[in-house]
Amino acid sequence: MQQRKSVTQEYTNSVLLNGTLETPKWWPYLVSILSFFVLVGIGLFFVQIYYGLGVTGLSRPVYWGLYITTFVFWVGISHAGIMISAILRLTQAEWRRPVTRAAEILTIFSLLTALVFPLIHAGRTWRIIYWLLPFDFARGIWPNIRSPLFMDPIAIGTYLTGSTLFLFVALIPDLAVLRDRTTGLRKGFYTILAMGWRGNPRQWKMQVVGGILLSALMLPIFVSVHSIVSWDFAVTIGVEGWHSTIFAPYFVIGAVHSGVSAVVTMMALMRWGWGWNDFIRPEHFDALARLLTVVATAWLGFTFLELLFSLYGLDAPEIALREMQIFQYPWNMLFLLFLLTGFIIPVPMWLFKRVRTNIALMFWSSIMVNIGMWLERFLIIVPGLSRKTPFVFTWESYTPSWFEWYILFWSFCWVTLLMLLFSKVFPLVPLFEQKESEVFSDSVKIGRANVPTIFREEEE
Amino acid sequence: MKLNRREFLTLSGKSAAGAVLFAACSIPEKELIVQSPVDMPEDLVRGVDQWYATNWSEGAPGDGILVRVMEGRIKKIKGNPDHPITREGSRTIYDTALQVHYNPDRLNTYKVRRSKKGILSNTSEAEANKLIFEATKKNKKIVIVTNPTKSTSGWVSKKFVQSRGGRYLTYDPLDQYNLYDALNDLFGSYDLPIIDISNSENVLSFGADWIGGWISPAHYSSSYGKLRSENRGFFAHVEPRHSITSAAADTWLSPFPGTEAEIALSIANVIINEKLVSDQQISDFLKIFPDGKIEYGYNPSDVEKRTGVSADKIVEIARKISKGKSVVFAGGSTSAYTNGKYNTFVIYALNFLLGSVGKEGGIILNPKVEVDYIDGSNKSNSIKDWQEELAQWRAGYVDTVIIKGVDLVYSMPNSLDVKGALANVENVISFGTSMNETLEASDIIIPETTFFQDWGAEIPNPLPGFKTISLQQPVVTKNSPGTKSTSSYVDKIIELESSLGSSAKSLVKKIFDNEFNDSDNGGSVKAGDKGGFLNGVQQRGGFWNIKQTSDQKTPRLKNPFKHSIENTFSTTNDSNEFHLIPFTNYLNNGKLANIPFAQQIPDPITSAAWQTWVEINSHQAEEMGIKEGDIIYLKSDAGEIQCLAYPHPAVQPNTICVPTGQGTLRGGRYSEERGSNLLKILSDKLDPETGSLAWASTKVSVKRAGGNKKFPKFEGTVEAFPIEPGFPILIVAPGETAHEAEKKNHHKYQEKLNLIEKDKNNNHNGISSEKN
Amino acid sequence: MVIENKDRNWGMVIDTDKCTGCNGCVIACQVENNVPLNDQNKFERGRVMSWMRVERYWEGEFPEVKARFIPIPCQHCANAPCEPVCPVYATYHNNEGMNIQVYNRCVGTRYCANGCPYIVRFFNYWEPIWPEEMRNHLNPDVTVRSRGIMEKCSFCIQRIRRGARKAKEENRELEDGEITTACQDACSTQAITFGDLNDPESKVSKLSKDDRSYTLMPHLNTDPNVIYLASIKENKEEFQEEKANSHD
Amino acid sequence: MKVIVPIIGLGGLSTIAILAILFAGLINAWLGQPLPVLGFEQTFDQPINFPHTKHAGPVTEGGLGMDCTYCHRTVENSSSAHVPAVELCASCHRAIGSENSEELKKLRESAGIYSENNQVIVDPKKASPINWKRVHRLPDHVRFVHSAHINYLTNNPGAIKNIPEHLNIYGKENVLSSEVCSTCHGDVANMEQVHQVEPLKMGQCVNCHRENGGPTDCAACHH
Repeated sequence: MQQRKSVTQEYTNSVLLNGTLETPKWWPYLVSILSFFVLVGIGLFFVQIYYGLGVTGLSRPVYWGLYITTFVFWVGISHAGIMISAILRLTQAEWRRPVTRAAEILTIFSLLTALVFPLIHAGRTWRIIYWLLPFDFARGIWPNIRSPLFMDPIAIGTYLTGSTLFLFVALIPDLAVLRDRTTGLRKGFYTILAMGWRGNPRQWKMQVVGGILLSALMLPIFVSVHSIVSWDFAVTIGVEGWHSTIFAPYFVIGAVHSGVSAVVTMMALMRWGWGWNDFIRPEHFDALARLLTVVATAWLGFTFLELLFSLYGLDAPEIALREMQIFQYPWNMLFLLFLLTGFIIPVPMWLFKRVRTNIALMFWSSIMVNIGMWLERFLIIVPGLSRKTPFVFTWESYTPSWFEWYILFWSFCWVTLLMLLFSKVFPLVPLFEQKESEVFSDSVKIGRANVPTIFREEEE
Repeated sequence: MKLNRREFLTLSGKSAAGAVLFAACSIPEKELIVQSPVDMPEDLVRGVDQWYATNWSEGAPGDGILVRVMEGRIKKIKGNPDHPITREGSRTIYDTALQVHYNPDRLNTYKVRRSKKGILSNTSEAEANKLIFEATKKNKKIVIVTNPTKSTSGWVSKKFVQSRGGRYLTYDPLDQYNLYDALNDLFGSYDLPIIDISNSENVLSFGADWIGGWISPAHYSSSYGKLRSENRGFFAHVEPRHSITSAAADTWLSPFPGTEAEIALSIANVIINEKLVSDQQISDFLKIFPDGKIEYGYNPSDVEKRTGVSADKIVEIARKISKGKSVVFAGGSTSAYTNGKYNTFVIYALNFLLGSVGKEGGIILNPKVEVDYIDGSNKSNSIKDWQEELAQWRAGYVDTVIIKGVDLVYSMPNSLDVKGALANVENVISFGTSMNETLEASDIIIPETTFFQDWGAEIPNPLPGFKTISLQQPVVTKNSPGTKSTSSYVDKIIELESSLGSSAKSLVKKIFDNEFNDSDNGGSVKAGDKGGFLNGVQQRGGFWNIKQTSDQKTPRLKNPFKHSIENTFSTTNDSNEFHLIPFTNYLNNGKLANIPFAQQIPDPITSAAWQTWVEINSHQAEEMGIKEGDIIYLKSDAGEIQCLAYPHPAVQPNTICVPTGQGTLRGGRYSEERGSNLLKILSDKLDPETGSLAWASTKVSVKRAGGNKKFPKFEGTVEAFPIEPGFPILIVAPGETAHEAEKKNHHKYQEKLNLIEKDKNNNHNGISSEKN
Repeated sequence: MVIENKDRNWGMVIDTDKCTGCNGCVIACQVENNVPLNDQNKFERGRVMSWMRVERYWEGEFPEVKARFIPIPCQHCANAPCEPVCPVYATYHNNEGMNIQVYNRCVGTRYCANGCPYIVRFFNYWEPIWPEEMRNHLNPDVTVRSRGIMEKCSFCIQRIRRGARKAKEENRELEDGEITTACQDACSTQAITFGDLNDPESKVSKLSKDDRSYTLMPHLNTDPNVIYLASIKENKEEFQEEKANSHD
Repeated sequence: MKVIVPIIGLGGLSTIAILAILFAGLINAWLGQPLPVLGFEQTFDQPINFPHTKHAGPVTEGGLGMDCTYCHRTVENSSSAHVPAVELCASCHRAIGSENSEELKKLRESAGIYSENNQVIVDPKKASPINWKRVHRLPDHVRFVHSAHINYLTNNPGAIKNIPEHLNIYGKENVLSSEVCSTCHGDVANMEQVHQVEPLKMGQCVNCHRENGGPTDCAACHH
């Protein structure tokens, strides 16, 4: 079913390692520009620490704003890795092969970024040890395990550890390839990381089994991470629009929606940046878009369910909040934009194969989804806070300051920079998976056409 | 490192504060410097607080306050529950005095202007003293100007000008001149009577924001608390502005400005026609009026047309106040129209109709208190006096003017041109704790001590019905942290004229020594000797004798009015003309404008702070296209200012209310370039009877300047919705429990919510009837 | 020991019928508890900090209009929604019925502020600015909070500690009414009463059983220790009419 | 080779992990008991080298055996112990003590005492305070009250720690206020230069409160 040009192993090696063993012309420029932006962002963070959170646009009662929105957004993006890698690996979806590595590192880097945001958000970042580390010998006070904010770092930390292991296991064969093609210090580095990979059948078996086991282990974590993030909101009885029981699955499906879209964006960039046209092919976009269509529709269902649940109670403040969120300026504009970009524009587009296989269109539609998904989080967090209780002396609206916008921009720069640096050290597309699929593939003559096929040994 | 005592105190202050400031981190930014002081004053024990009883003569005259002193610094102020004026009451601005004392912009150097056109420059105390001594020699013509006060400083001022053959004047912006005058006609005394609200059953007040800021808010607001206890008394308030007094009233009537007397007469009319009170009282009342009757045309329905107040309400109030102990009084804007005195007179006269003069729960006349070494006047000089006085200054007939406690340049209307007058006076000597416009226009500036550092005694105004002397004593030393080289006004004047005594402390001592000699039974302090007596007075914050009450039995009842007087407004010849009702808020007519604590207390009604705003009716604002925060120009015949609009529902159409106090040009970081000075655009209309400024008789035109600023207010900006009707302020009817009221509200609320359900029910009638 | 073993339950009763909205409590609280100055920027940005706030509500249309006031301090809920969400236990309930905020523990996640339905928690967006001179009037009994932490009404815990210590040193029980909060001291009309709700004889527990008593947002089941007494509608006749209407 | 490479890899990783844990432990230990670095010096050269040994030391060892509360007067009824005023020192040292002692000269200078024509004159105007350096310091978010602690310890001598040898308070029901200071301050009477002997960190406070049934409510000290 998948049309492809047959490629030799040598060709695979030479092309897919072009980012690692050679340096693309644009790479140094882009990395330096991004480094500059990232350093400015870090500097601004210290400015914020020095002066206090007054530099943001937050007020009373809108205590959470862009930072938490972005935190949830990046946790959402992180669901890409597991969705693509683990689920597709377990279901043996063949088209996953070039996608997995990118998805996994996107998971890791977006998680790293997400973890930074609560620190940026906290009023006293330097006291974070009270929060993140459950050790306190001097005072005899432990963190509050009832608090979802305490569960957050634990869930994300577990997810991060698991994802890193998962990535590492999948990297080992490729590291051996690199080890054999480098010299000097670099060789030493790859030698240590490759852990003596020789490619013998026992090692292959262990690698495959390890990968599958980790995939299976990661699935519950994948569900729990965003559920816990959703509890950050769901447990607060004081905020209308937050305390919904449907939040956990709603957040998870939303995360998958945004994560898979982010993978599409990244694949398009990889194809354009490194010229891996033979490996990242339109049919992969096609497959991802089909998956997205399903996920997006499920997500839309949850969106309406959430609305429905909140309105069903006929709770006046809740109704008033929804009224504001959907009909009042400027929230109505944001809500419209959110629906348009999150579903109404991209999903009908994906119904057409010509769109699905058009990489530019897929790129833009996936970006659109992520704008929508970011807005979704924003629309959950901010209107609820600005219209929280019936006290008239407390209601303030919220306009993010340029400071917060920059930190948001910084996070994108930071993730991109990490990816580019990663690409210089490790291959972004798994070589061994590519070769494996090459080995499995053949063409079967059906009628007059030669149809490419995958042969796989039956499981015993 | 050698330190003298003063530097030590400053230093230890720094270190303590430094350590306090970095509190949130476990490592203090600076090591606490442990000083071992040279000697050990008793109030310098660390961690032990002392409460001293004293009195804030300028900010809250007459109120007894308690000051908490810790480590030689002032920490907190509260009302003195022992003091007969304050009782359990308090004034919102008490705590702002801390920042009068610890103001970063406080004056601490003598300044002098060497030639009339020169600039002010710092100088030494010795040089300044020499110059002052020169300027106040025996042959000089001297005028002293202070805020209205009846205290030792008033006595000193008066005696000093007497010794030099000069004059002593007082000035107060938004004064109550007409009130004193009218009361003098009625009761034969310039001493204000006290209104016994706490024992009253029905209270009707006109114009005076007596809970917020009129004359003695600490006393009256505590009385309000008692009025609202057990036998909840009825309270109606008539004022064009919705002040907190209006908000507290059971019935608020908003008349057209200047028509308050008509409402009072209409109420009288109802009472007389329906014969609700005894004939004796009616004839007492009618005696006041020419021909023994009030003019015709005061039946409520006629009055409704002229005043905008509903006739039903007038009748209702008339019936209510004619039963039980009632009191009627007026002040504030009511007595500040061109017919202000007439208004005030007529309204107070109602008390004769109700028979509540000199009775519990009515108006209680105060005794005339004559105390040696305490003098002065609570009644400020009228604008007419001032016009004459300033003419003298301008003509150069005055050599030296000494100004204390009042910012003349800031607070006098444009028409008087004080600045020009001051320029023609050879020596202008000003006392002040921080810079202001008058000090800026002076030749010699003397940094003044605050009341925390000085001795004094004062007679409260009004007295609580018996003789009372409030004591002011130093609670921190002259050179305590936060102040440098300041001098007390009284001491300085005594320095210039040694025949007055030796120091403020000696004067106060003499006052209370005399009291000890005369003290009979009923005095608040009992002691065996003078020393013990003064100690007792210092502990209690004053001396009072509940037996020394007024012996005045027959009121004077002098009526200067032959016929009713109408208010006349200034005009701007503009179609968009509004009545302007100025009011005093926490800034105390600009006196506290450089106090951040005072600036940032949200105004109760608008919740605005830090700005000059215009309260305008929300419907009218909508018609005119004015939104909250719009910059608007107010233009009167005397000038123009810029303010921010705040539309709210409780303003009478065609009336705007603007607070005073902002727009002080000098005064430091907290007040400069902030808001506008309303006092400057007040028209120079006078009450022809008394010659006092009719400060509520100005009309202004309102024009949008274009442009909108974020309105600095505490209130939220997002539109509110209620969870339930009656939330969060539950209102119950007398006798109803909160639970019942909640249930009732809930019922209403459900009805509202079930609207959707009801629509459904209308379509399926069968189901709905079953449900119900 | 500073605290007596006796379990107290500090509570406050606020009579909205007596409240005039004069803001005396607001400023008294600010001075007592070293609450930072609110400059104009804080008003414009909606970041005003006042542990006690007086809310004003409009009722009706001109001329039958009325401003009603209600002072709102921290409600010290027995079942406080702010407590379980704090990741570091910077806010918790103590055995005196108070909701405590520990400044040195707080990391500033502002989660508690989201949890609080009464919005009585305040965040220090900036380092508080106290000019050198004004530091002199800071209350040494109360920590001056730095930027980045939450703060709120503490029921003037420093006064409770001071009073309890004094009673202990004098070897006697704390008397009812001996400890007053700053807002209570500043209230001219005696609308605020403070005391031990566990002591059936105390003034505050008697008032809390008044017919007019209610708590804010009972539907959230927060069980506040601040109890309000309802305002009284003056017009009896009107009320009776309404009552008659509501029963059909 | 097959075996060595993974061993090196894993070994490196675990070494890093162990080092990280050790480092974290070190940080925690430092926070728990600050070492005398970074401004945590536990003793200082005072402006006047005041010998506690001479004043408060037991008579048997050549001291005067003065009671702590003679100078630290407010310790029993105030939150702070109070450093004595110069006038208190001067009240004795106007006459007592060698005329040539360097330290006493400094003291007399501070107190405004000088001799003129063989007459001792005290001039308060020339007096100036002494800037002692603080040795025992608590962070400012802690409200430590001396009086309450003295009160408890004098009635419960069992809770006193670091009891100096020369004090015989075992088995007593009530002790003097000056006999309980050692719990936090050590045996000051035998220190040539006063130094901090206890960490005085929160852990110590909390432990002691737990042992003695003191309040462990955060708001007991932090408000």
